[in-house]
Amino acid sequence: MDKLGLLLIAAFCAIQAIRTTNLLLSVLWLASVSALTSIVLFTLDAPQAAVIEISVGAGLVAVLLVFAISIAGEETLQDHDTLWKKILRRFPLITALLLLFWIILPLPETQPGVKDTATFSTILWEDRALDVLLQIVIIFSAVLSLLGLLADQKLPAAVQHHATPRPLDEATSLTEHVAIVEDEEPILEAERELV
Amino acid sequence: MNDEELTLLGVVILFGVGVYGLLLTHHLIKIVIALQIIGKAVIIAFAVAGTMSERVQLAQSLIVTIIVADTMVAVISLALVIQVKQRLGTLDARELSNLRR
Amino acid sequence: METNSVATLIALPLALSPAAYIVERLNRKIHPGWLALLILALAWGVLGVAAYEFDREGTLTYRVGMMQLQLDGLSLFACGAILTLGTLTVIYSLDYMAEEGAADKYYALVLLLLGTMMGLVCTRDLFNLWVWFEAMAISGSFLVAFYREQPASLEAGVKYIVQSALGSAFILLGIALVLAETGTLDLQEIAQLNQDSVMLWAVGGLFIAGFGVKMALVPFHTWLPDAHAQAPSGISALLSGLVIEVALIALLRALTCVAFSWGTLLIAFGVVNMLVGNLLALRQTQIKRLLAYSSLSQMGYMVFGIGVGIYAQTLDGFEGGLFHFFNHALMKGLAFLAVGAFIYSLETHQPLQISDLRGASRRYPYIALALSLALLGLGGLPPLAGFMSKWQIFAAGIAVHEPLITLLVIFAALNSVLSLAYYAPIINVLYSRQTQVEIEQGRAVPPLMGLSLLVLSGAIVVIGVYPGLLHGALEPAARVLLTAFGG
Amino acid sequence: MTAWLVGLTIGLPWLGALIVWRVPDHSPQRQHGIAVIASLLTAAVSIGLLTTYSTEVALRLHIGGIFGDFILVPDGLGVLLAAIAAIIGSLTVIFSVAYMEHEACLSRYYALVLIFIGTMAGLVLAGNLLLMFFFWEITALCSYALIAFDHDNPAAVAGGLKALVITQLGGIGLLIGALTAYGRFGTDEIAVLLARAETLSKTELSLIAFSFLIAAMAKSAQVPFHSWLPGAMEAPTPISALIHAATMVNAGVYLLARFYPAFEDVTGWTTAVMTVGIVSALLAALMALVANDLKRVLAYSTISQLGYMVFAVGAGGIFASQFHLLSHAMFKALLFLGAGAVIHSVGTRDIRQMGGLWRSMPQVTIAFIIGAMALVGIPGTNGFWSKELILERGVEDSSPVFVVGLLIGVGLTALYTLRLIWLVFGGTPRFSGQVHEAPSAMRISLGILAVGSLVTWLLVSPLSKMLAETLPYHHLHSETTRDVISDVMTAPITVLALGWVALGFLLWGFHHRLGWLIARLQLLSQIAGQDFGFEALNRVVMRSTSTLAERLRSTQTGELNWNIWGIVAGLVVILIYVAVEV
Repeated sequence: MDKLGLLLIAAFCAIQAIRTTNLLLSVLWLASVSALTSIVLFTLDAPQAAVIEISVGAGLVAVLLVFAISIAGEETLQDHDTLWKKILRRFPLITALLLLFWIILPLPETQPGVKDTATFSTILWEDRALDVLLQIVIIFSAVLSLLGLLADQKLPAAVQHHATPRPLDEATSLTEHVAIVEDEEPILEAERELV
Repeated sequence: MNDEELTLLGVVILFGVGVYGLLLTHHLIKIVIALQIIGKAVIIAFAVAGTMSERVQLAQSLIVTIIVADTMVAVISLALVIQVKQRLGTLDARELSNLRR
Repeated sequence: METNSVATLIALPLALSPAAYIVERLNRKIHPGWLALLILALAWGVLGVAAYEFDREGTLTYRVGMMQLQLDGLSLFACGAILTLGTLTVIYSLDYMAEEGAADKYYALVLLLLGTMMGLVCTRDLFNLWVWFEAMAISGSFLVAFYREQPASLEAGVKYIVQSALGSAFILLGIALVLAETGTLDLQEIAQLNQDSVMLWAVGGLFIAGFGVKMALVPFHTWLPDAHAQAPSGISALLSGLVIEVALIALLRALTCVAFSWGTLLIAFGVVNMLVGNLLALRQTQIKRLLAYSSLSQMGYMVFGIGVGIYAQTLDGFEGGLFHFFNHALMKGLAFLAVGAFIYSLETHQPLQISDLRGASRRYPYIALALSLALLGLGGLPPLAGFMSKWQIFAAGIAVHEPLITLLVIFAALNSVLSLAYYAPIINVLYSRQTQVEIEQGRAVPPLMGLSLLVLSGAIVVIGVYPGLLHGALEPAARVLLTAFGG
Repeated sequence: MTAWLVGLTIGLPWLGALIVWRVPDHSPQRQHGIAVIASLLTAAVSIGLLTTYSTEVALRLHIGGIFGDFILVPDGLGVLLAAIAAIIGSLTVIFSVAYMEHEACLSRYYALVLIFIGTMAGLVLAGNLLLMFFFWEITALCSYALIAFDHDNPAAVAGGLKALVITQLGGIGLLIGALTAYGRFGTDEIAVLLARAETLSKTELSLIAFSFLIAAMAKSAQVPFHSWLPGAMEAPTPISALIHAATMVNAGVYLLARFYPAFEDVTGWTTAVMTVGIVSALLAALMALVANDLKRVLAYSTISQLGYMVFAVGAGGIFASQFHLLSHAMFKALLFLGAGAVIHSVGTRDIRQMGGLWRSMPQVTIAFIIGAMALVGIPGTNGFWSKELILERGVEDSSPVFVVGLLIGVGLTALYTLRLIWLVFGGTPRFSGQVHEAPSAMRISLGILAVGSLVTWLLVSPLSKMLAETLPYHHLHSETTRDVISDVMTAPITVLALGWVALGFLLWGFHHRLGWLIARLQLLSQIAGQDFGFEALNRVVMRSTSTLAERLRSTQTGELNWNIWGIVAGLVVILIYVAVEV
């Protein structure tokens, strides 16, 4: 029952994350969803998963989102009218803090599953080694895609056609090209930590 | 309804909220956020499945994989979103509807 | 039999893809494309060994922890198809992508895409199936949005990744329910439990919707024309020729864990896909988009064949569906590669209109012929491969001896005729005597691109004239599905 | 030996096609030469094949799986039609040397013609339904490619597409029939279907029978599937002669004749076949009467004559139908090639702009008139004998309504043929410019065909012996030429028919004084001129399909949210289905 309650709160936060026009607030609401998720995971006897969820889901993804917002600029779109906006403006921060507090609180001992004789790490690293290996594949392809997507526009075509003026907002030199690629490094580091 | 089924109900609600977000929002970053919400719902579904079948540890290891994959999807979509912003100057998904018919 | 060859086959492209990524940095003289080709050649060797072992010992397995990779008839067949079109695409890309830059990422991701597809068809674990599936989707995402300086490509990329993600969430929800219900993820164990609960039926629905997004079943198809038309032609060939079909195999594997007859539903989807795909393509003027829509209708034939197989427990239905899978890989691959050759020769990144190809046969007789063969094959005209597989699908349908199915077969045949109404005009344009100026001044197409086209055209004709050639590979593959669906 | 002959009849032209396709456009002499040599060799081989007919399987290619074996059987029916295709094919190619002299893309033209000749031979020699369907579709493809040969002429492209789509629609009939037979017997061999037709259930046998009838109707341009044939007249004239008069359109008649023994007991089938034949014969004859395009008149007359053949099959006159097929192949090829020679020199196809041509091209005129006589059925020509056989059959085996229909058709034929000859060759010239006699390559072909139109009826006894010996299920008895002569000469219907022909001639002779009658017929002629509304029907189908397509396209809005709606809706539908099924 309590889990349903938590999930309903999470659903509420999720609605807020979608409805609010302020992107950063939206990210905070998402972080609270993540925090609630991780609490539910705790109550479902999945502490390790909960920890990873709170660190990756609430932490890394939020960072990524904020990072993206800072690059892309905070463009607000009037999606649909926000009736609750004023009341709820101040809520997310408080909620997030409360939730964090709850996480830090000592939680009841988790009871390991009956059928699973092996521990979490055995299962993860040995039984399901293939999944882990595949995670590496996924991360590698994601990194490649990221580099590909965010790298400077391909040069040869641009170099060959001197006649066509290039838009100003595109990087114009090789050095900048390198600089942008290097900018991605922090993200990569963060992802490597994951593995 | 027992506890697990109620939790699954919650999962479905959360999932529904995520889908609702995908259906209604035009903001690209919010679309990514909606995908994340759906991801959370799925994660809890797995945890519930773990308790129901008494294979919590297995479920946990699956959840880790899901989180990693979801994050990678978020990373790539955000990279795309940034590109969209830089090339088109907007984050409105409605502007991205030139490929039609 | 326990063997390493399965694991080697899959691991080879995956493990060596970083090499393709960095090789250019180590030594400027080595082109990543050639390295990728070398890796695929090695994979062919391993596939040969695996096929030999399979022939002698039957199904091959490889154990990683508690999970198993398994090379049965179906995966062997699918791996063969994947490597065939994959290799030809890489050969083709050597010249096609030469001026596009980002070769390192391109080839590394193509290798990853091929590797994950092979893993996808080999896995025996339900959750692992999803992980492969997700890996496949992620490695495809950059390839779809490859021309990232074009807004259209970014649009296609966004749609691709968002819709795939939603689909894969459906799949995951389904898998969670399976786990909750059965407590195991091994497909064969689940199938043996033969669970018969309402929850699992809903799971089947989730699977069809989730995999349906990638397979482009009709209400889920909306991303496909954008992605397939915007990607570089080689990738379009892989996406249309392999990815959607591999998703079909994944769906079938996943559906085996639900004891419910999915035949009717699949037949319905097949019929709708045929009709909608054809109608959407009918008035299309962009040639790559037209081909993408035609993939919908071709997918319809495959799903129809397999649906009949499940519905009536006939081997021919499965075999026909899989045969069409292979033929479609060749034909759609050829069509996209040939169109790509025109794009290459015109040096354009604008969407190629059908009218841009006016009189192309004068300047490029062989490419025009290759494209015509591909289109006629897709239209189901003999003596080309597409006809033979459609024949087999229809034969399976008629052999059910049910009036409704017979009617649907007639309907499918009518759709074949309808499809000619958009394939044939393209051929007319190709063989026009007036020539578009741009195409007259187009540059020559390099021999390696021609080689891929030649091999594919040859294969289409040879299979069309002698369809028995593939029977040896198709029969065990179809038998796997027949057994899995309770025949 | 037979295996070699069969293989060569199909393979030689294909090989020739492959070679000629690679000859560059700047050496047209080599293109002509290769095509002529390949087609002549094929004709020679096919004549050799005529002497070695048998019911044995000559070639068997094991394919395996569901596809079984591909087999080729050189039985009487097969070798006859193969020989017709090869011989008329070679004459057409010779004619083309002059007719296509300065055309572009000759290598493609000849390659397609040669492929067609080989394929047609394959179609009639095929011993199983899959292989037959295989060739069936390739002939349609060749026909399409040759109609649309001038890809810059929108009428040609449209005509080609129409022919392709309509014959493909009919092809579905053959497909379904073949698959039904396969579904029951586990093999698609023609001999098995013929031998074991009774073991099929009534529904299945009717399904096969009527499917095949639809296939035959589409291929042989019978009403209501006929409208592609007039459109096909955009093809170069030699193609019209070869594909759209002498060979491919016969495939439908061939199909019906081939399977007649299996279907004759199906309720309503023979009546349906006879009705289709008669209706086509009459309607097409009326349309021929009002058409003004020389080739279209001939096309309608082809539909009409094919109607006779279809009728003959329905009435059980297998031999009569095949005999008329042979005659028709000869005289219609002659007429088309003659028309080609006329068009080549006058430069138009409109008969209202011709006239008086007999002065400038007497040899062509003579050849054309011989062909026309055969078409009308003047005694002494092959058309006379074969048509009388069909009439006789009609009197014996069908109701009086059909006989009356046949006779009216005979009269109409005489009428439109006379009109055609008068407008083209008679009277005074209605065009400007010089007209010359046809070049020698054309005259060679015309001469051979003219002689053929006069003498092929002498082949009755070997032909009938051949068919009787190799078609075990058709229960034919061989007839000698003398039998046929005495039969025809003593039959009252012959006199009646000749009377009708004379009446037709008379009507034309007085057509200036028959203004009142023509005025009465104005309405009919208007309807006939508009193809009895079938053309409009085609257009409606086409337009509604394309409207539907356009409507459906607007569902692809390109908006992400909309796409997601689609996905969610799809899931809901599936879940509802599953819930209902549970």
